[in-house]
Amino acid sequence: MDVMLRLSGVSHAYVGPGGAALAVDGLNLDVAAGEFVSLVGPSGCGKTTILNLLAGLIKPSRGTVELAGEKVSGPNPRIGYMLQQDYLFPWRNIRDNALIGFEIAGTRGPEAERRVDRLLAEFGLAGAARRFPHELSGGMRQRAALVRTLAREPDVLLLDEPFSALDLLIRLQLEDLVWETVRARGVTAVLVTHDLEEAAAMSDRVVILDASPGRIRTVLDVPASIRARQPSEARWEPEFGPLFHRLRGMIQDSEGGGPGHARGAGTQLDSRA
Amino acid sequence: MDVMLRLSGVSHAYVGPGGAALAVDGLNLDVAAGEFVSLVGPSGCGKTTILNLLAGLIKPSRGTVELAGEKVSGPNPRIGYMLQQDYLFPWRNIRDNALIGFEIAGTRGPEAERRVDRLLAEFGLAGAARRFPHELSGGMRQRAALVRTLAREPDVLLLDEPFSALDLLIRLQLEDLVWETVRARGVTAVLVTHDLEEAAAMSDRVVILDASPGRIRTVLDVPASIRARQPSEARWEPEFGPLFHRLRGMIQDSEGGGPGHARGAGTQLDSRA
Amino acid sequence: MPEEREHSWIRELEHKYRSRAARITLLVRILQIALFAAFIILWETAVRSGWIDELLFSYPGKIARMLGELAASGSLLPHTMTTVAETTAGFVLGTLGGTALAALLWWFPVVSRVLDPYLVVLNSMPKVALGPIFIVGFGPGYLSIIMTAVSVTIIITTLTIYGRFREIDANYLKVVRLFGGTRGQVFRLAVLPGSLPTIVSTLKVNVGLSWVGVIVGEFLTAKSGLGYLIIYGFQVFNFTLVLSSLIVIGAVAAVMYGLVSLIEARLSPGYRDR
Amino acid sequence: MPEEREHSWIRELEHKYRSRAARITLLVRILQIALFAAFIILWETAVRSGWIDELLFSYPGKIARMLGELAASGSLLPHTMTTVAETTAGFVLGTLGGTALAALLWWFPVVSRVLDPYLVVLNSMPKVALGPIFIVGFGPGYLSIIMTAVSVTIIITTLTIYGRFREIDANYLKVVRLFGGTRGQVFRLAVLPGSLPTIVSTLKVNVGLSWVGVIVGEFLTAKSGLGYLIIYGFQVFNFTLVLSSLIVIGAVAAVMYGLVSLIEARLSPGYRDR
Amino acid sequence: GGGSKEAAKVKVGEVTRSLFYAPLYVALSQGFFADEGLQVDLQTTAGGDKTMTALLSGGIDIALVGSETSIYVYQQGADDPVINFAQLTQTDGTFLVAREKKESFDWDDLRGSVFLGQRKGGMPQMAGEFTLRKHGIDPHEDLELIQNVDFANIPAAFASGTGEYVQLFEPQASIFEKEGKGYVLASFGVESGRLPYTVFMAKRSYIEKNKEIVQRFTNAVTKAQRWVEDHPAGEIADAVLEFFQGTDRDIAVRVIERYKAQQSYAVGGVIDEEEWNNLLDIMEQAGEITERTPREAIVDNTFAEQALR
Ligand SMILES: Nc1ncnc2c1ncn2[C@@H]1O[C@H](COP(=O)(O)OP(=O)(O)OP(=O)(O)O)[C@@H](O)[C@H]1O
Ligand SMILES: Nc1ncnc2c1ncn2[C@@H]1O[C@H](COP(=O)(O)OP(=O)(O)OP(=O)(O)O)[C@@H](O)[C@H]1O
Ligand SMILES: [Mg+2]
Ligand SMILES: [Mg+2]
Repeated sequence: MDVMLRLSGVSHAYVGPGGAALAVDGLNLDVAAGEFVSLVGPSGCGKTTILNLLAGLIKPSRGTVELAGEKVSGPNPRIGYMLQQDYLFPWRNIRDNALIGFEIAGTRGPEAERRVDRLLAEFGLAGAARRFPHELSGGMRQRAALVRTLAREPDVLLLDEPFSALDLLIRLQLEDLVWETVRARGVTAVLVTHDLEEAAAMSDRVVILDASPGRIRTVLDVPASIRARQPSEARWEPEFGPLFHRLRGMIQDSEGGGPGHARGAGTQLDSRA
Repeated sequence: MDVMLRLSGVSHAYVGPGGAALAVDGLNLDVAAGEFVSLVGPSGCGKTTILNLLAGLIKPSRGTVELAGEKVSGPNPRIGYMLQQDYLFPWRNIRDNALIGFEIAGTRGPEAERRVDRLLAEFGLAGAARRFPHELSGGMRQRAALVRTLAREPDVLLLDEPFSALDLLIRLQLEDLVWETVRARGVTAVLVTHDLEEAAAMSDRVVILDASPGRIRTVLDVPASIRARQPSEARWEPEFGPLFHRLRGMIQDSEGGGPGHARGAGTQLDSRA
Repeated sequence: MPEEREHSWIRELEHKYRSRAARITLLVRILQIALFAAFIILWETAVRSGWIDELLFSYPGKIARMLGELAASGSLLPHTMTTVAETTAGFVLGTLGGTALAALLWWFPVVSRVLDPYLVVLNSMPKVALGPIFIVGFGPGYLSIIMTAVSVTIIITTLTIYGRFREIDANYLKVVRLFGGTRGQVFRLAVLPGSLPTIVSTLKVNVGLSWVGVIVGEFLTAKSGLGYLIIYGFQVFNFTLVLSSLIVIGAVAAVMYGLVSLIEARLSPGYRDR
Repeated sequence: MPEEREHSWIRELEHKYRSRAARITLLVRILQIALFAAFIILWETAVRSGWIDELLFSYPGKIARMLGELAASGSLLPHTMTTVAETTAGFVLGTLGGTALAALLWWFPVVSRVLDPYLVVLNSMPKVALGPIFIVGFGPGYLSIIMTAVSVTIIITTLTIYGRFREIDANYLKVVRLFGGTRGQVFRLAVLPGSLPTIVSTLKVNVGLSWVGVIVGEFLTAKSGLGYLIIYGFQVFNFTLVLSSLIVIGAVAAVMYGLVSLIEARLSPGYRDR
Repeated sequence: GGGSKEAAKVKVGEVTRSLFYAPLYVALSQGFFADEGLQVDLQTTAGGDKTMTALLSGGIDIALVGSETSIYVYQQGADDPVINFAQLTQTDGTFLVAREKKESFDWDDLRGSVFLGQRKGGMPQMAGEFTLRKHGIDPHEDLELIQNVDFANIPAAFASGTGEYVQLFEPQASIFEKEGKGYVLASFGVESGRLPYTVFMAKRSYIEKNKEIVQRFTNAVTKAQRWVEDHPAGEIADAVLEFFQGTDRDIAVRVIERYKAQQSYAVGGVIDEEEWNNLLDIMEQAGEITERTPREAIVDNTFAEQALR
């Protein structure tokens, strides 16, 4: 098994005028080439931080991050990162947005444009190429952001709650699309999500993180029967129900909550909403 | 059965410089006193519009909206409406935010303050009364908004995706809290949500709307065994799994999607994301 | 059948909406004209019945005649063109200069912290009192006038645009960095285009400020221009001339403002609907 | 055991961060002072070596002496106080008036549409040229000066604050309306407090503009004040006096700006962290 | 006259545009500068300070401005002092205007009145106070003297009801009279006597380098002064009206008439000792100077004398 991503003893603390906040604590994680891993855990447990570390956007306070055996020291076009929202530039049309990676590398040209056009068509965006982001639906924009990320043909795809702002149906469609794309290209993927169903349906392994500071609580392997199927179909597998219930049980336990504890939530801060 | 809310032949079209957009079309719906109804449907199908009509914020283009037999002609403190986000005033502390209903009515006084303090305590916010919204977690803020809405003791509670921005766990806790409050006070509730699990777990009836313009597609009655239990517990009922799957099946059918249709989503606009 | 009935009431709604909107627009135009007419009539009456001094306030008829004469004699246009050219130069330079300065501050955060108090003090300097410095630096001529206008606009432009630069959502910068973009590319691809609406809207403010700056500049030193006409009008105690010039200034400034609004509306549509 | 090790490296990080921040702050202060010193030295040298004309630029030593003399003779303080009082009055009135006007526009959207072109034209009127109107309307005295300052600030304040009023998230207004709130309550409970940060930040801009307005006003008519000193300095061609007055203006304006920043920082904490 | 063929360019800054400087515009309109082979580029730099600044910084070659400015400059120790070489006007140009018509006027009538004067530090104010003192009136004790209004706004202040008496330039005084809003009682120009009021000046270095040009310039000015001396006000008005857009011809004639009558327009640019001392007296009394600048230091009459020959 080739290891594509490796986090060894990674800790990270954010330092600011108010002091230091430990976001990730002594994390060890290997992701094999072509593997699809999901990260789930309560808000503020360090999921985005882990993606940022993998992408080389921030340097770990301690430990090392490796990409295919080499230390990650900064952003690298081999890694594609899709942020929680689409962050398409509103002043560029979809095609120009998708081409930005080439523009930055200085390699925008007929070849790059042909590749982007092909991808846009593949993602059902051929007709929207000249339109501006605000003219598109949320689902189309997420797809455009995906095209932008995939256009430079990354080996690794990092996805930070890519579907959380979307409608149920669009969500199911995009899950299938991403899953297929990742499989077809043999891309290694790390998905952060709050939706346990999504995590279970899409990935080979689900990593459950403890409440902050981020430590791995458990890792759950997804049965082969579910892994073999598209996410939207996986949900109809007989094994899916039990898997999902096991996952939720683990989360509710790990977070000290569970039925009947509702009134105690006042002490639990949620940095997101 | 006392009818608390009645929509008779309600249609609504938004008119603007660009023309008219039909948001709700010939809707008939009765909600009994003390009943808990959920509205689900694809984005843009008119769910928020229906709540706005019920709250008297907008007048229907055609048809009538009745509250306990009387025609609704404007906002009415008997109806409490919780918006999709908390919309607490950032410049007021939690207590002053919760008291705003009394301030507007000109009835803020020791009695109102005592009542609000009691509610805050009941919702686990006693310690946060003097704090400002930005100092609180998302879950605490949603609870504060709930206190603000409940303080004036409305007979009807309208909830527009109240938990969609929250973490899974906090969400489960708040679902229980709202459910218990509604039951305990005999309040009539209408909940809009994208989360089918939530709809199934919380309500007595689930109303499934067609894609826009909003028309009722189906109404699903929730079995008594599930209705009798707190949402977080309801999910563990044996009947819950089948109910949930039926619901999802209906949605996927009604929206013309379903497994394998992923690539067709390009034509479906999503006005939200 | 129901489809058709439905369409008919929606059309009716649309029709009602349109005619209401048209009625309001008409009302607004009528009120605008009425306000203007009332002002003119009040002015004329006030002077004629001696409530206010004709010497100081002139009156609309006289001003119209003066404007007619000036136009006929062919001297109105050159004066106006001079001032318009100076104002345009001043406000383009002020906006470009302010943007460039803002870019500098964004690029070097330490520089921005160092310069902060200086900018504040410069901003509250009455530029009128710096007249001699402009004359020394740029000679008694167009350059001084344009520089006065630039001095009035540049600092406030810098502060506004720099503020906007810093407000750009960090995630847009992240997108560029993720593709290995340099700091220059981050600025060029994300920060600058993301601030374009703000830059254009400071243009709007700067149109007004540049007019003030140019007129003040023409008070310092000028051979022609509307500011020159004003100061000359004061000199020869011809307030009709002063007021006529002010009216031309108002009209031309409104036109320039309208042009900037047009530019704003022409911005890539993605900008507007955010 | 691991807990303690963990704490030690985090503390180290914190320490590193703090000392780095302190180093940068120190650097900024040093650069600010160095810049100031360099400016003073360059100025002094330029005059002494005859690169620039002493008559026109004076030099720091002479200005310091002049300020010392003015202070010793007890005339600096009254002049400064006069101007500060006028500026304060002008900027408080300008801000309040602008807010009131903005409220009017918000309340009556038709009025806002009707007045829009008039506001634009008024905004680009050079207020200096309106001197006679102020003198006729408010007499040759403090009132004229204060009104000049108000005229400089009020329109831009109105436009900015009205813009903000309209930007308040409609859902906040909905909250008030849902409780049966009237339009007045919507304004008082949601629109006005929601715009307070904008109002305070226009205060910041208005401090600068009011200084300009008051100085211009003192140019029109004044018996005392820093603007008066400047004009007098020009009359007797004493640029040392002019520059001394400008320096006092800069210093006092910076202090006032600091005070407004303090008010801004004192705002209910909920405002800032949005 | 005559001179060489190539037109030398001269940049001139005037402190304001006024009928008080009629000879300058005559020289321009009648082509006297052109006759001397000069191409004069005239620029209004409003205010003595701006005009002097433009001169000192080399923005203009020759300034037309009050002599007092050159004294201020000299007293502050200029290396390259500004030299007065030709005077254009030789009296103050302001008038005493009353709100009410008077059959007879005595300066003592001013006692106890409200007097709207010119702004402190300028020549009109100094000449005004000098005149009052000459008539035994202490300007700061015996009447209420308002000195806080800007030059351009004094008419507005008076017209809106400030003051019983006002000190006004032309054409304001004549316009007030014509409109029946004020009545000219006396001339401060007559009362304060001869003095170098508005003078052409240049930096010493410029004069040394351009003696020829300065001479020709003075020749043209002198020619214009003679022309003004010899022609009736009406013709002068016609000659200069092109510089006074929008000014009523009647008013212009009246103003020129008045200035001519009181000999405000100098004939010949020579500044004599008596005039100089009068200026110094006035400034000294006003407290604006503490030492008397000798005439030789900043006046050079050689060009004016040559021109008269
Ligand atoms: N730039 C930053 N500066 C300081 N602290 C930060 C920063 N980013 C994140 N944190 C803190 O680090 C912790 C982990 O944050 P992170 O964003 O990685 O969580 P997350 O799991 O992605 O949460 P969410 O589910 O809400 O996105 C949180 O406590 C957060 O407050
Ligand atoms: N103020 C408005 N003006 C014009 N059209 C509107 C307005 N509000 C909503 N609409 C349109 O009416 C339709 C229904 O909108 P509504 O907000 O009720 O949908 P929704 O079901 O609540 O959607 P979501 O799930 O995204 O909140 C949509 O097509 C929307 O674009
Ligand atoms: Mg995150
Ligand atoms: Mg909605």
